[in-house]
Amino acid sequence: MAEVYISVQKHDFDISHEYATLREDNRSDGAIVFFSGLVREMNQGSKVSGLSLEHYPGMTEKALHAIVDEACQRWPLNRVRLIHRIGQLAISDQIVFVAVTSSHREAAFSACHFIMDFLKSRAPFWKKEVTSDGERWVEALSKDQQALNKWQA
Amino acid sequence: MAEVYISVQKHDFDISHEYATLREDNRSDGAIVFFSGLVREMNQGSKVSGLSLEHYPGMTEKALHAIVDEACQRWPLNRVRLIHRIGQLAISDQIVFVAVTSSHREAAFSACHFIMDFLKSRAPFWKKEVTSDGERWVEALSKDQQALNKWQA
Amino acid sequence: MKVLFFAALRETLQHEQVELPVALPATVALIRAALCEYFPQHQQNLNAGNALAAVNQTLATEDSEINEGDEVAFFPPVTGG
Amino acid sequence: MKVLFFAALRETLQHEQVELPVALPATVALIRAALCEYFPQHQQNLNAGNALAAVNQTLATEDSEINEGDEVAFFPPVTGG
Repeated sequence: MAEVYISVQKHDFDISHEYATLREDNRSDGAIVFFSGLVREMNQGSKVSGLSLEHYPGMTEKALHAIVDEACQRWPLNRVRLIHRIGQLAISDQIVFVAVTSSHREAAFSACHFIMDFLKSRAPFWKKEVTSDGERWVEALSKDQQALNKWQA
Repeated sequence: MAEVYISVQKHDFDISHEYATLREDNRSDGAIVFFSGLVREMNQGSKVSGLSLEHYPGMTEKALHAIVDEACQRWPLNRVRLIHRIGQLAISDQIVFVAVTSSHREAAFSACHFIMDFLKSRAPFWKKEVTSDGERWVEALSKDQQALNKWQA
Repeated sequence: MKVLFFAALRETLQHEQVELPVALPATVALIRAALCEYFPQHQQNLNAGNALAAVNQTLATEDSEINEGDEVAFFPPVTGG
Repeated sequence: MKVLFFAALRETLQHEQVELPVALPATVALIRAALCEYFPQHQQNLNAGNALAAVNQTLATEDSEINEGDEVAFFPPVTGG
């Protein structure tokens, strides 16, 4: 079974610590793939000055564990680390981090991508942006829903 | 045009420095995907105690630039960093690092995966492993050649 | 029974939760219909395209069953990551 | 003309490079045939499945042309990454 770490947190995270944890005492993994999501200044046509992230406590952790478990069943993963922030964030801030290790790169690439695609459409987080026109809830995109199609068995 | 950094080097690299460089003064990228390749203890059925990496100086850099240029033409990337080590390496050592940034995650995942797949089959590096049975050159795998098929237009 | 709301839907309905008079067992579709009756001016925000439902903190479909003690929530399509 | 060798092929042939008497322009296929004549005991290691060719530091195909001054190299399938 893969070693899995999942955290939903207000505070920032340090990817060098995460990376060190993935490598520590690890003689069997040849591949680490990681995704990091950052707050962009331009989104859906407006200049953003910051955002706040709301979630559904309890369900969030449950949904993330279900997504990671599914990835672990599909690919031979050894370690998975997933961190998602909530609360107030500024431009360029880190929002989300997903890292997986595996013996081989194909599994690591596919699993990391799979986890992010499902997180985007299945984990109960909502972004509210502060723009020059005031606050607005970010619209869900149909392309995020379509991104799931590539993972159908 | 993407900012591209490519290095073929004997010395180790620090992914937290690489990550900081990808994020520095970057207000437009929402996605960073990175791949890190490590020396595994078990490979092709034998226990490995270390390896040496030979390359074709001049051609290596040219091949890596061509692969990254192709990725930049296929996807809207903003920053690409690629480091490949040569010389003597021990178990768990970092061999290769590929990181790309883009506004959106699909481009970043695809481009990072593409670069690694082509590097595996097109960049002139050769690994020689030290095993309990002595030294041996690593065999090229047909699956690495087949991995290129998914990128055909 | 109690229904929770999150994010834009909570703000639109101006309720974090509501107590609905629904006979159990019910389905998500039945609860959705009851919500549309309770908030007649917000039926569009409550239809299946605009509001997802979760039962016991798991995404549910329209025919998912709801029993006594289940936690039920409605919220807009998610936008994390 | 000069041909360079790398990795396992260099060790098998016990040469880092060799000077071949080939009329130019030639093709990769012609040079490969000349190498097989020069190293008759290593023809298997030199065939197209076991040795890639590069012309001017770019992977070449069997009909790639080689002219005066071009850098030509043969080596095994690559195993980096």
